[in-house]
Amino acid sequence: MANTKRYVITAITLGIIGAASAAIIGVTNLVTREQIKQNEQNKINDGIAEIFGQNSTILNTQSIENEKYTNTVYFVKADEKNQYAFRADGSNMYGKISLLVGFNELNQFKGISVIVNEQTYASTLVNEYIDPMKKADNKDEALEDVSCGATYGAKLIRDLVNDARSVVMKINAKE
Amino acid sequence: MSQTEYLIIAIVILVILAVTFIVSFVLYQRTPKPKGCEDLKPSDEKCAGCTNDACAFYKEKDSVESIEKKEEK
Amino acid sequence: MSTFISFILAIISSMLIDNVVLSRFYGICPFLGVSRKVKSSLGMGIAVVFVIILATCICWPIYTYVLVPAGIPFMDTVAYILVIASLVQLVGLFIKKYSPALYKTLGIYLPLITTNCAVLGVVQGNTDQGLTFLNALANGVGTSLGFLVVIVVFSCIRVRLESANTPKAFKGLPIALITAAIMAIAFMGLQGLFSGIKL
Amino acid sequence: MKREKGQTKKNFLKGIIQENPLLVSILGTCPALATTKSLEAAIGMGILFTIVLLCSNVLISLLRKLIPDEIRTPAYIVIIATFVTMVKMFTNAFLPELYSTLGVFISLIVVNCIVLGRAEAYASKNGVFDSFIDALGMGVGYTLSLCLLAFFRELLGTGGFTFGQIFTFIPLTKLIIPGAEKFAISLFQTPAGAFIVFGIVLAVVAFIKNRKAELKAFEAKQAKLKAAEEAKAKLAAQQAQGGQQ
Repeated sequence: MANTKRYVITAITLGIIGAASAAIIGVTNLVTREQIKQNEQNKINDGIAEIFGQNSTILNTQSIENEKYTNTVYFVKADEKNQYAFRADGSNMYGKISLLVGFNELNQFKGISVIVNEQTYASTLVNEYIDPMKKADNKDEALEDVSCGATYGAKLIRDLVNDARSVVMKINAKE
Repeated sequence: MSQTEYLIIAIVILVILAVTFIVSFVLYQRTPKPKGCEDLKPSDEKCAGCTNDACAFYKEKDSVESIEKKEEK
Repeated sequence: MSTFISFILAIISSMLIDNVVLSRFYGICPFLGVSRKVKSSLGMGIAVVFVIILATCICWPIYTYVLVPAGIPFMDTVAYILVIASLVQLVGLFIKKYSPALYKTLGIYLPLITTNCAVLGVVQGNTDQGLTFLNALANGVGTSLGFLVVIVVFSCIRVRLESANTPKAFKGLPIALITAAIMAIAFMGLQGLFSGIKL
Repeated sequence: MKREKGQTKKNFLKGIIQENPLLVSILGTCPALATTKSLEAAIGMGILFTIVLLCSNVLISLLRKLIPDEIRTPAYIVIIATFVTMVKMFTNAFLPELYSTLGVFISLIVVNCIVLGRAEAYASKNGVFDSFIDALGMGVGYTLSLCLLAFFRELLGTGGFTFGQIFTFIPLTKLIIPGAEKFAISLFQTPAGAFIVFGIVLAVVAFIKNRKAELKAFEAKQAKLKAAEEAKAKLAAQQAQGGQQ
């Protein structure tokens, strides 16, 4: 008799602990969910400001479905021309990276900025490939010399930029 | 499959995980040590460097040493 | 064919270049504590390899197919620690019941693996970095083999360290840490191996 | 239970000096080596660790009579994992830079040997207030030792300290010793440097411990010598009295 009583008490205490922990996590989730979304949005706004200059505003966004991921295109109004920025996600054996790739109204490659960089060698990827692209004044030529490098890092960036270019082409064609 | 159904499935899986952990934990404690290993005391050769006092064998080691001390007295 | 090459490269990269103990710092507690005798560290290494591979195979699907669609990706740590702990207990149960010989060598380390930072570190790292399943598996295999290699090599050095006449204050752990630093420098040399690979 | 006068003070100081979790009982070394690349990250890690330790110690000592003995460890693991998830979500929301610099090591607090060790060794046996003080002492002791490691690693590695990268509400300040940048040994920013600094710090702690032990042994010998002389002197005095009678 005492045995089953002990089991009942154990089960109840574990149930209480489980319910209490679920409640704590639920409440913290409700409190922090908006803030985390806000942080994400801030990162994207900073990225767009970096590519298109400070006075750029986001007109509207459109989400694109393709076989790999669903991602958003940002229609940006910067110095009176509506330009496009596409957020491309990708990962290789070192980890995930998501870039915001900007194109001006003539579909020329305008700029790039890193939103999420979870790569193990995060700093080497940025120093070797992304910074030279940002600094180079002729953007398209900078894009070429990065994408000809055949290392894993360059290959990943080239794929992302090409993804972005194809999506923006499609949208432009439609309009 | 809307998100709430996924949520219910996720909670059920988490509860199953917790229950398997507790059941296996209790079963592991209850199963007797294999025949040849009753005397597997945490000899110093294996446990010397480890300072993880949360480990189950650590407590046995203390009890083993306390028994030896009693025998010496 | 190229996925097979990148799989092998991913294993070697997380085994030697980005070694779990010497450059990512997961699993220092068992690395410093248990590596006195070569045989005991080999036992510990094999137990960790076994648990890491099983844990990666279970935790990655749980994250992508259960937690993310349900909208609660923040519950990943709780789920992983439950998976790892129950894995350790189940493996222990299995060993206790069916193979006393294995229990004699490995039995003492199994409860230790739950508090081993390497296992949870790898599993959590896989999903935080958003790796695909193949890369996550390669990361798991490479990391555990790297852990095994480093812990066995370190225990060989440490056996000889006991007899070396180190200054009194450095005896024991401090001198082991300095040798680990030298090993870390050696492993750092391999850093640039893959960034130049032409694929 | 009679509370001795200095018990809370001793209980608090125990965590910092006698039983410092990192330098004396050498627990929780994984985050210690990894997050001490910069002083700010070490402070951040210390604060997060102390919060988790405080919450879990208090809750565990509250429930210590309810949780049956046989399944203590699983219940503790679940409680600690809950608090770590909570802390992770708060840092992700309010301190995103700290979240990205520490990365995986916030979730590694769950498997930190100190948290489970303190829960099992202390919180499951003592009252709520004692566990709170013990957790506070352990947390502060761990944070101080992390800052000690980070102080040396960042000073030697970059020649100075930068604040404001992680806690962005502080304006970005760089306290660089003038001219020290040229002599900065960047090895200390790499993992190998972490091992070296930790080894040397442990050696210094061991040296202090040996020195204290020698002092005590020396004093004990002195005391024994003095006691022997007194005994001889008393013996001589008795013989002198015996002689006079």
